Amino acid sequence: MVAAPSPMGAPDASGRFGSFGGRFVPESLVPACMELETAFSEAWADAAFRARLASLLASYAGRPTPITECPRLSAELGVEVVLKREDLTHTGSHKINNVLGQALLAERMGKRRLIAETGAGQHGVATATAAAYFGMECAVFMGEVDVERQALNVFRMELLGATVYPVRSGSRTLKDAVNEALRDWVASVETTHYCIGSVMGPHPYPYLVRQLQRVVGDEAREQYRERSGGRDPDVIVACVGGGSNAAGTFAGFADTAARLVGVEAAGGSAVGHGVPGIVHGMRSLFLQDEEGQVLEAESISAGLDYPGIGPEHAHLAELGRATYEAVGDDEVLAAFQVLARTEGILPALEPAHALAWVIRAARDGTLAPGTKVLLTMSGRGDKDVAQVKEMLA
Amino acid sequence: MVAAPSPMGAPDASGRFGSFGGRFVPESLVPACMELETAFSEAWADAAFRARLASLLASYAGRPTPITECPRLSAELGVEVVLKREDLTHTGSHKINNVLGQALLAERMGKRRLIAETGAGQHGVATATAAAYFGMECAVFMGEVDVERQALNVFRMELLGATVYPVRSGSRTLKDAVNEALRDWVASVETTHYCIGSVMGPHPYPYLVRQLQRVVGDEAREQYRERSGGRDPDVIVACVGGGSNAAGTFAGFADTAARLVGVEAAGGSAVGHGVPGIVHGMRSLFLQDEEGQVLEAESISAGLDYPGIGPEHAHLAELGRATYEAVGDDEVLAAFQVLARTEGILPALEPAHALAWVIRAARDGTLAPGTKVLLTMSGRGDKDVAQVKEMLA
Amino acid sequence: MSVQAPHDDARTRATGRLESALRERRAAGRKLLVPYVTGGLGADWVDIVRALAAAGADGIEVGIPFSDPVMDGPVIQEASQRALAQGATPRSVLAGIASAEVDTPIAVMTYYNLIARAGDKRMAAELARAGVAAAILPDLPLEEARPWCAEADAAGVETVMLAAPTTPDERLARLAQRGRGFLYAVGLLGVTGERSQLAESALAIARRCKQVTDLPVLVGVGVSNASQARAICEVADGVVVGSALVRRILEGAGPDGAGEFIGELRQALDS
Amino acid sequence: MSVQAPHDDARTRATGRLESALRERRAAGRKLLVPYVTGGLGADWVDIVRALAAAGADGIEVGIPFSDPVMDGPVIQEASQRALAQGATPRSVLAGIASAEVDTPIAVMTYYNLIARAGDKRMAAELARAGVAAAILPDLPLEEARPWCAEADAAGVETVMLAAPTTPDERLARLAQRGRGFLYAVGLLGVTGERSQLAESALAIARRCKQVTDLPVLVGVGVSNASQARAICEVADGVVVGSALVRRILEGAGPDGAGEFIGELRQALDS
Ligand SMILES: Cc1ncc(COP(=O)(O)O)c(C=O)c1O
Ligand SMILES: Cc1ncc(COP(=O)(O)O)c(C=O)c1O
Repeated sequence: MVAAPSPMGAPDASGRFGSFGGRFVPESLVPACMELETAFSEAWADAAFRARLASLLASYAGRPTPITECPRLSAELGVEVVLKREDLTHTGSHKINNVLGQALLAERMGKRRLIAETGAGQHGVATATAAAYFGMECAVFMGEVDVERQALNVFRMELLGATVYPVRSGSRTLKDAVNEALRDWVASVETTHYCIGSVMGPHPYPYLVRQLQRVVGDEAREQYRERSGGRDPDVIVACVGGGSNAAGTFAGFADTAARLVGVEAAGGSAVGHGVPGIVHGMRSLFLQDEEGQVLEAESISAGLDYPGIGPEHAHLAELGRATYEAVGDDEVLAAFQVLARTEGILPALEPAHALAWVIRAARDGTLAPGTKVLLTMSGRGDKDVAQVKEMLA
Repeated sequence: MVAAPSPMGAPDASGRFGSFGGRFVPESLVPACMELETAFSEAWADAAFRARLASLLASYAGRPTPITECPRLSAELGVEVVLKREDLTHTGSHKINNVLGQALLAERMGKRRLIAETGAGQHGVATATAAAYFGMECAVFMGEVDVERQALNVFRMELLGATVYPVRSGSRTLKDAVNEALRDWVASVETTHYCIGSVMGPHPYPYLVRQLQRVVGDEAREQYRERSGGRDPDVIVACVGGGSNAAGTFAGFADTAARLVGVEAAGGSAVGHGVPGIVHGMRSLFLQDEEGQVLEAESISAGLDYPGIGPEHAHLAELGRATYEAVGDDEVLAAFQVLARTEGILPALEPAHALAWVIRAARDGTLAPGTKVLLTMSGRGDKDVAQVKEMLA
Repeated sequence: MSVQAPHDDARTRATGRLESALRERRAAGRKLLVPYVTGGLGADWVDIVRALAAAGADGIEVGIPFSDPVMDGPVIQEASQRALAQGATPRSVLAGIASAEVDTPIAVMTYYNLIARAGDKRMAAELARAGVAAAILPDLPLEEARPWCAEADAAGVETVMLAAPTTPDERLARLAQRGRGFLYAVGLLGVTGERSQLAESALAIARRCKQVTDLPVLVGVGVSNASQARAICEVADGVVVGSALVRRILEGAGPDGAGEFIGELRQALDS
Repeated sequence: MSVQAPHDDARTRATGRLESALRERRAAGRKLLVPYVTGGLGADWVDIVRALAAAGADGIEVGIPFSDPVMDGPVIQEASQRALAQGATPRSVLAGIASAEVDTPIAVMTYYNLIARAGDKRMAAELARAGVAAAILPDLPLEEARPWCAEADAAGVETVMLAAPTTPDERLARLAQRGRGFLYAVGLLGVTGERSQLAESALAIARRCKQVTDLPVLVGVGVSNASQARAICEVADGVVVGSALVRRILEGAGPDGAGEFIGELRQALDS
């Protein structure tokens, strides 16, 4: 496998990474997407914007997050694991990096209302948080099933001043929440910014969100080099729902020799079991039936419960620059417990997927002894403790 | 009020801050306390120890934590509030600063078992976390009433490998958990380090814990000066349970002109309603009856539900160098909601006490318009969301 | 910038069956009425299509239900879900259309994934084979439409383009240029569904569309009753009526009720 | 270092009532037996004190119940809680002691807060007035004891010091020097409570205490039955028996049962 030069550059003019991406949205939204594309590229080139974002990330969200060595876990596995600690950010996951950037962008575009989809509630809470900080209106769409399962996160969003709309259509989960957010946006596009939660949706979102998340990878690379006398890790591992933490992490290492591994939930493995399709504004890989009806993903981790994957990942998979693995719920539960016991860190169930793969790969020899692994700890497990308790009972 | 020179120095040889402190423990524990005193003063003077602790705090716990401006809250109150963000540390409160230091000290003393008391579970989780990280055995004592109220934190500690012992004596809450931890320690002192969770207990704990927590104040002072062209805040505010986050914060500013304000729960106001007594190894202020029987504290915030206060606070109160205020549950709930809505930050109920006082003082003119307030956000509110939801229902 | 140059021009256009029918009727001074019905919804949906034709529809829009219909409001979402639950597939809907044997030109309305999954070429051929005149694909905007349009053009399937209130003038012209059958003017910012009040934007977009094109301009989305339809037809060439009809069908109107409702609208437009 | 110089020396010592009684009996070859009972526990606790005296106790330890008894295990915790719930206060317990009118010297055992709250001087006077010979304060170690000891000495109340298995030799000597009444050798690392096995540490600490002092050395904590008491008395001058007795009282033994149990121990030690 030879890495193409700069495999994680900007998408082409049509918003495509290879054959994936694009902008498949109702005509009503096309101008807004174009406006966003322009606004983002101007803002991204504007030192003042970048400085304001950096300052917000530092003073509000708690960046830089450290990298943490895992001596006891590493000893147990025989491979050297270092974590990038997105779990230490404000609101407890990498999602905050994205929402602060998008809220700042919305402000710049004169939009004072944010909408977002959410599954378990992480991205919803993050968006509501940014909206509170900026004094913006906020509406969060959440499948009715998830509203019931995640009553506390609903309350959290309400405390933050957001209105949570239970979505009663379709499977009443994340996929339908995205649909509903798009429907709201179709109606509100003139005043509203749709704050998409991952590297998905119509162009420029997959690129925009990846750029906002690349702070994870860029920081990690610098920190890792500083710690290791200039060396890069051998393997970079991150979980993949839509793929934003993985994309942000990979972006920092795409031009190194490091192997990039995205880990999906076995029940939501868009790379493993998906086929190309056009859903939620993008051409990418989706779980779907023979006719093209989208299937529901199934995972213990609400954040990975998405039947698609960001288009850039589909592209990286096609290129072979990144590989995508799938792990099952049992392995994930075991990984969750191992990290708690050995390092005193309760991972979110999503990054516990990444760890589950590392554990499996270390045991079956896929990762040679001594391999240097950097794993993005995309969020903290506090949100999942009640669920894990029930599952282990 | 003229600040005495260095009002927050070391205690005297008997472990006293003024007339408070000391070491009132069973004879079995006296040698262990002396050993700890010596070990700590050696370790604290040892650059290698300090460096190892600093590195652990940075790479594992996420220090330095930022200070965060609160533009919308400040506009609403008319005073300028800046938060010191201990809520962004690993495990979500300042407690981690203390436990990592003590665990490192325990390791240095050759002790491979940690015990701790806990109320709601914050310190218990923090201790279990440190024990997991260091591969130590861990036992946490928790009142039976709290075990029932905080089942998720019990599970968290168990995930981290700790054994949680429900305490069935007395009021079956925090105070009794301390008793039980002391009883365990009496029996296990040769192999066990008692990791006390606040600036309380027999000498050297109040001093030791304050020194471990002063990183909060020292960082905040430097950060605040950097942000404000060398100026210090006018007022430093922190909540007070045992008083560790307040002591750590105050220590950074004791030699400035800043006014120091500790905020207690009205139902646990040891300075407001306590009298001198000797409990849990120290002479300090305690809620007690005419005979000297210790009373239970009552607060919505489990972390402030302690009938005493650290001896150094009793001393600072006596000196007048710090003042102690009390706020009621309703003000606290309101403050919790205000911060969520204006700044997108869910505070733990404990620091919501500090904020409640700031709100009251800004409204009644105790704090003049434009006063510069630094408030220690000692922990995040996620642990309290379910409780707040119930209370607001 | 991802805006592409218009990839079509008037010289290569062949006027299709739907467009011819609509132009002809418009030329005769008639206001155009295109009802929408969800394919596969109920055992009698093909009879409903026939009833709509009989009631004076100038064209019929048949939805091929999709799992994730982002341009649709609650009524059509519900209809799609029910149809899917009853086993509707693109193939079964096309078979139904073929079996309807109505003269009124039929346009399918669906989402692009159902086409992409089958393949542009194959689906274009299947549509043609089923006798479908046109396709309306609300999530396939101009910039993404080229591959599909090439196959559709080749197969003789007219691709209806949608214009929205947010579409700038310059773009409107390009949409009209690429559009076949008619220009679908989305009457408001929002998804399909009935509205008690006619949106001002409906008249505005109709006016703007009329200024840039000679194609029949039909306003859809939010056209809920006869008076709204008449008001729009002061400006536009006609209307698409979806949710108001589908709601009645969901409520059990059946072919008779559906025909009756469309008959009323027909009458209102003709009078 | 917070270790203070010993603040007392042998020259100023006045031998108190408890110490005299114990020394005298030891000199007579008798092994010393000091039972512990929680003051205020049950309506008949004063009768129990009398029964213990009658059963041959050489001294009696009466606990003044405290809300937070950190040196006590479950049995004495339970007894303290019950006594407090029944309204026991330092004053009521002292009144009970005064009313008992036993010749056997009585030592109160309590926690220092109850003394500090009243004031050292006042509480010393109250103890003396109630006829209490001595005080045992397990949370008042040598370094903190000076103010209390000064008042207690002045009031003629003997302050019993405790020695633990972890106490280093040098410190043991200072404890013994400051101790009055007897030297309380804590038999194990742990809180009060019965143990099925005699701890090795009990003999070790007894031996170490005997090496540094001429004071009567009694081992307490974990002495649960006659055979343990006898084994200890091979080395020590006597034993303090607490939880084993208090458990029986909690179980309803009453004055008779309490007296019977102590009588058995007495016999075992005397035989
Ligand atoms: C902690 C955490 N990690 C990962 C994810 C998955 O999202 P993504 O793949 O976009 O990083 C989520 C989504 O909610 C999350 O909460
Ligand atoms: C977040 C938080 N703040 C404050 C406290 C009170 O402790 P202290 O007064 O020692 O800072 C606690 C105790 O659990 C806590 O969890």
